[in-house]
Amino acid sequence: MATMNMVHAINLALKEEMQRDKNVVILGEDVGRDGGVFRVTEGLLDMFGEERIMDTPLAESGIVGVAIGMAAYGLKPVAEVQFMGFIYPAVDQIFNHAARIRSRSRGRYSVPIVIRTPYGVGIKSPEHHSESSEAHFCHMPGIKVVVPSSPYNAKGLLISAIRDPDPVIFLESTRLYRMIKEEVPEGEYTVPLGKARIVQEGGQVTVIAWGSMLQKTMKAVEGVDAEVIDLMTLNPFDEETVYASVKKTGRVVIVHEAPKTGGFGAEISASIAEDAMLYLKGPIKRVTGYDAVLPLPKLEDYYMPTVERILKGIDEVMQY
Amino acid sequence: MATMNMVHAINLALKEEMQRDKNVVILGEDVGRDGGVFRVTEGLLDMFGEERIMDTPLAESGIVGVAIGMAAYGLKPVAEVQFMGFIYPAVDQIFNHAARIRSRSRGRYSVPIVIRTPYGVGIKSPEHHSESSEAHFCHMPGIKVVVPSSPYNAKGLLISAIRDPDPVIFLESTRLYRMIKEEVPEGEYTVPLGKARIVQEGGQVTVIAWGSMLQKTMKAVEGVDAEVIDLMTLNPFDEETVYASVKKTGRVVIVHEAPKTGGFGAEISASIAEDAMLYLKGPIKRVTGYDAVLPLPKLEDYYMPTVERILKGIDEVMQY
Amino acid sequence: MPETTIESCNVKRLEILSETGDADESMMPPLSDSQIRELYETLVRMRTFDHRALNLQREGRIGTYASILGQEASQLGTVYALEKTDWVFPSFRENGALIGRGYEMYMILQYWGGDERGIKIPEGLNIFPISIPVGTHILHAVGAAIAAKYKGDKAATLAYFGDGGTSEGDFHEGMNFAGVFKAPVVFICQNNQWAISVPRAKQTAAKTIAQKAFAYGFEGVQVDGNDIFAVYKATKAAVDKARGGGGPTLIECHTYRMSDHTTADDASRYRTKDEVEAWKSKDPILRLKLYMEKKGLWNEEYGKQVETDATAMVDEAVKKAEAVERPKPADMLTYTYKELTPRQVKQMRDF
Amino acid sequence: MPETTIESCNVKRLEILSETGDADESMMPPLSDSQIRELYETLVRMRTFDHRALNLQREGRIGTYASILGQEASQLGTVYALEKTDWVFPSFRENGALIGRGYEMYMILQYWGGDERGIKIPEGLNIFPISIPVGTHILHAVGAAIAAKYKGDKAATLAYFGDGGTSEGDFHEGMNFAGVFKAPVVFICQNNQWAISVPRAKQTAAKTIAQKAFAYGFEGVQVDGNDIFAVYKATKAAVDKARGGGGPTLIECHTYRMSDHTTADDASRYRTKDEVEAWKSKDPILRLKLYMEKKGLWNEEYGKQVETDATAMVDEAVKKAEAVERPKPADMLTYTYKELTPRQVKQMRDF
Ligand SMILES: Cc1ncc(C[n+]2csc(CCOP(=O)(O)OP(=O)(O)O)c2C)c(N)n1
Ligand SMILES: Cc1ncc(C[n+]2csc(CCOP(=O)(O)OP(=O)(O)O)c2C)c(N)n1
Ligand SMILES: [Mg+2]
Ligand SMILES: [Mg+2]
Repeated sequence: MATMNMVHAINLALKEEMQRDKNVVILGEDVGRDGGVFRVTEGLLDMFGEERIMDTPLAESGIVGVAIGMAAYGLKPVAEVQFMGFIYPAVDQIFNHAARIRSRSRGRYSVPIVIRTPYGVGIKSPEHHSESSEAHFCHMPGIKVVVPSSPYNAKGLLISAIRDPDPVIFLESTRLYRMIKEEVPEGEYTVPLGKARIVQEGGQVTVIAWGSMLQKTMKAVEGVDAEVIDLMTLNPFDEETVYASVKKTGRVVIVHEAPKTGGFGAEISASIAEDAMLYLKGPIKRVTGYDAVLPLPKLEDYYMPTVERILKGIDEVMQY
Repeated sequence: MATMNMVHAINLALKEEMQRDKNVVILGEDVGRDGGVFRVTEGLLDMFGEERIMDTPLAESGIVGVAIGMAAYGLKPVAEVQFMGFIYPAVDQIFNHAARIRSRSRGRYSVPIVIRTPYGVGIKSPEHHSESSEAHFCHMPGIKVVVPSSPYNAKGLLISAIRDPDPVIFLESTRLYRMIKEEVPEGEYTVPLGKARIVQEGGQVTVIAWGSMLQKTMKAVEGVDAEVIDLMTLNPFDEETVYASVKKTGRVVIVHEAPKTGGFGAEISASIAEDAMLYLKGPIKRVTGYDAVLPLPKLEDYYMPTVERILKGIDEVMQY
Repeated sequence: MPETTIESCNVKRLEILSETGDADESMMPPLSDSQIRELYETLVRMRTFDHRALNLQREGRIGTYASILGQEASQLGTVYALEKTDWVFPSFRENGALIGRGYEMYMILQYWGGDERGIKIPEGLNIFPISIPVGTHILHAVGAAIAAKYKGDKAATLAYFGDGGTSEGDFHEGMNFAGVFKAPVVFICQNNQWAISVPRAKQTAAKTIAQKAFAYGFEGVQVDGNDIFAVYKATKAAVDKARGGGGPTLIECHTYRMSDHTTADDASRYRTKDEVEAWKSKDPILRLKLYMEKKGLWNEEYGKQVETDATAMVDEAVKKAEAVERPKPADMLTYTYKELTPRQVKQMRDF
Repeated sequence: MPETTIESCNVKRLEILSETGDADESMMPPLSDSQIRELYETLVRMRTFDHRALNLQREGRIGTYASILGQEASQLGTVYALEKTDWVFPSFRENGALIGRGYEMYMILQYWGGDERGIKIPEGLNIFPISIPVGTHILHAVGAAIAAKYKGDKAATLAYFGDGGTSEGDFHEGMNFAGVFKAPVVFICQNNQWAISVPRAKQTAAKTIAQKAFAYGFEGVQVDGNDIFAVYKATKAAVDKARGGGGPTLIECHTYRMSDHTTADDASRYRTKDEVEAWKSKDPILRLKLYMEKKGLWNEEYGKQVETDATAMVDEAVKKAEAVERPKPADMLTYTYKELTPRQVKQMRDF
């Protein structure tokens, strides 16, 4: 078992799945010779050739739309959108087609694609390179949304996503890409979609996070009797695990990078307020990005939830 | 004062604003000679000519992107997207540009556009003609979202939206277009953005709705001591009015057409669970569309919240 | 060499069958008499279906419907050139192409009646579900073509769209991907001169739609879309080229939408009667009939029989469509995903 | 007439100044000696700036930066043809165009240093903020052009984008709107042969970018983008035409990205040294220098002085950029809307 970072774990998942199933193909901007701007697809062109690792023209709607056609024909395309800030031109294809073709054709066709895209603050790049817009995709029935927070889970979740019969948005935190190293087995294992992970058990407060925010959350809960849930799949999210924890602790803090208003934290909070309200001791707190256009690098660290802000959120709910 | 339906009220608002300010122009598919597929822009071409009522090529990103450029140059474009199901190609322009140009240029440029689009179930048309995707636009800082529920408010809100210095998404329920007639004054009046309206005062339960769902909500609350709030502006929404009502009633039902998961009901619920939790007597209930691809006309009436489902939701929260 | 010409392009238009029913025999595609009869009979069936669908809508028995009147030759001429292995990616106005491809008419009515089971395409019929958002499915046809090539299948894909559809970004991205990947796809633009109320000249300043292919490095051709021989011939050449590895082609079928945009539209608001009248003499079925008459392939009796048969088939389809039981409300939740989510399971309990 | 040619197009390429510094005098635009000197001095300043920015990035003093090395003539030749009333819509690689347009160098550094106040364009300077999402701002240039026309202003707008940018749907929609509305806009494609690691030939199967204009019914021309006279002449003609009501033009500046895509990129992964070497002799500044030398407008001393002056100006800009105080965290919330929302007011309390 080797120790590796998330970039390598994702690369390994892609490589193994391509070896296993020749219907798996990759397409996107710079995924070939360049190996992707984050090197996630490095080495794959040499192993699998241009027919399976397709450098495409610079057109996100095109990439996703073409992937949909390939999938309907029987392939399993893994499309890369270079940054989440550039996924919007593909929203029409994702919402109006990828999400619906199974339903529209009453099961005759399906769209088993994976759309991988780096997200979140992390690389000190210009505007649009730091977005976290997961919530939009969670509000589209027919789409699954997955966000790993560590190399081990990244590999296992990506394999599940590739094998999943439905379209999956797979978000990779640029900040985590090379931050954490972890033991990652070679060869096949999967982490199931739709299941959350209890990273730390605790009794006083439930802290829910995903992807890039998990590390900061873990730092914030040091010395706190907190149960930390890594959601991993946002849509459909693991209500059962969340409610069970709320039942135990009675207090909830939700942490995400995206702006507060309409973020996915709202859905989790509202679900709890609807289905698990009676277990609650006090308000549900969301610690999130601000309702602002994401600033350029000089201010981006102030935009993201900090360990201090998470801790403050925990303190607030602990007052009840 | 004349009695008119929402189509006429909106038409009147457009006409009066265009007369008042020659920087107001209209662009979109079939808005000219045809007067729009719902006749909302009927007669305007003859009054204002082709330079101000522009039939465009069939391209939504183009319509919004061009409107942004016009706005930055000093005009006040009112763009029409023919149906909300076709707004997705324009999401990139809305999220990555309309929402950000003021911030990006630190106030040097702004984008005072209005994007009008018919939404919701209502006209027995094929797929994509019945979407309610307001929640996406509420999760984009820089964008305002307005949804009138009656002719009077439609006119007053649209005038406010046109004069607003920021980009506004203005949603018009196709089901309401010709359903309700109401007294609507000729001439200038505005209904302010960001303010909700208490349609009915009550003490036992707060029911929050907007646009197409208001009528059904009003039917459902007949004989119930319910306070009904018509949100009118979803982003930024009127927290103050909502919280004041929750304080009074302690019970909340939120009604919307869009799918439940990640709908804007989640944000309202989560805001209450965060800021007004202590007033609550029981769970917050959302009565919404299902987490499903919107069905074709044969099933669409089952998709939308019905009066019965709203009533059931009220009954549920009244148990606490 | 201060200013030099570095590339050039000529846009061609193909016509074989004149309005009077005379064909340029040197250009005629190899079609047997029975094939020509089959074409005629299918065209009549398509028109009969279309007429009936409009009536059903008026009677409130189906929902909004998009007529194909005037475009029958563009639709049949294109699908008729296909092999069984080829694929059709239709927009909302391809009822004729569907019929020509062997799709059950009753299912088309079921779809326009508001029941998605009407586009559950039977296995073995290579058709993609109707796409409503204009231009978007062009990319799917390109993707499927790339997949077919990757799998080594001898198959071409056909993407249908209108003149309005050429303005969408997805048209551009699809054409460009097709050129770059030399995808075995044929783009069929039914330029029917109108996109709802917007005339062709306001849709694009290009003189022809065909010339747009030049921007993507492959061939575009305009055909008289009311001339079924020209449509067939151009399509056959294009799909053969595609399957043979020659890459994509754009075919502009120059035709006319004789009816309103859909039953929700009133074309008299924005176009003149004269314009519509002028196209009547170019009718694609009339033209084929005159040709066949000259060839001794058509007489009154045959003509009547063809119409009677078509009516009977359409009657049958209407009956069948109306006998289908209503979908169950819970059906709306199935097929969102392969399996219901836990939340959907709860939502199902409402029904 | 079975198959007829109904439209045709020739794509031209314009070159005036050769690699050896010889100009075709019959084609020369009317530029005075002092204008030519101004061009040269600005080019050198642009290159000096670019070089310094790369160093600043390496030292961690600014963030990711996109070099303009090799593209200076395409950038200066285009803005130099503008009137003050005209508008520039830049992408991320127009640092040179900004400098040529009179934008403060220190603000450009401030922007790449991660501070949006660096693109708060001063009143009176008709420049739009840098657009990062490829191709998207093309539509804004078209919209502004339509607005200018509506207002009766004598102004043209210039949209800058790369070869990669031509693949986006927004390029297509922008070009098409421009054609239909005869908008006074000039599209400047800096075809620098690469879009990050994707070579031009994989971006589109069209032989030239210029020919894409034909799809929209207006003129496209290729110019040698390293030839500042050709770039200037073509742009001048196009903006004059635009302002005169003649509609849009697409200009393909055929050039080369001599550097990595950005400081985050390593071009040696995907292209050969030989290819880069081959372009060195085509350098736009070298070429102008040779020309000026032959004309007696350049000697060693002058050359040195120009470099010294450029360095001093860039030094000054760096100093000024680094003296700007950091933005305040709360700044991120202002300018989201004209006025803070109630929720933002609460969020402001965090700072
Ligand atoms: C993306 C999108 N925008 C708008 C519409 C509404 N709409 C339906 S058909 C149509 C016009 C289509 O014109 P054209 O492409 O020429 O096809 P035709 O109707 O003439 O067959 C419009 C605007 C749509 N279906 N999809
Ligand atoms: C919509 C969008 N997709 C992807 C990117 C990432 N990206 C930045 S520059 C670039 C390549 C641009 O190539 P080209 O248009 O030729 O311009 P050049 O960099 O050569 O100047 C890419 C893919 C982006 N900025 N925007
Ligand atoms: Mg048409
Ligand atoms: Mg380039």
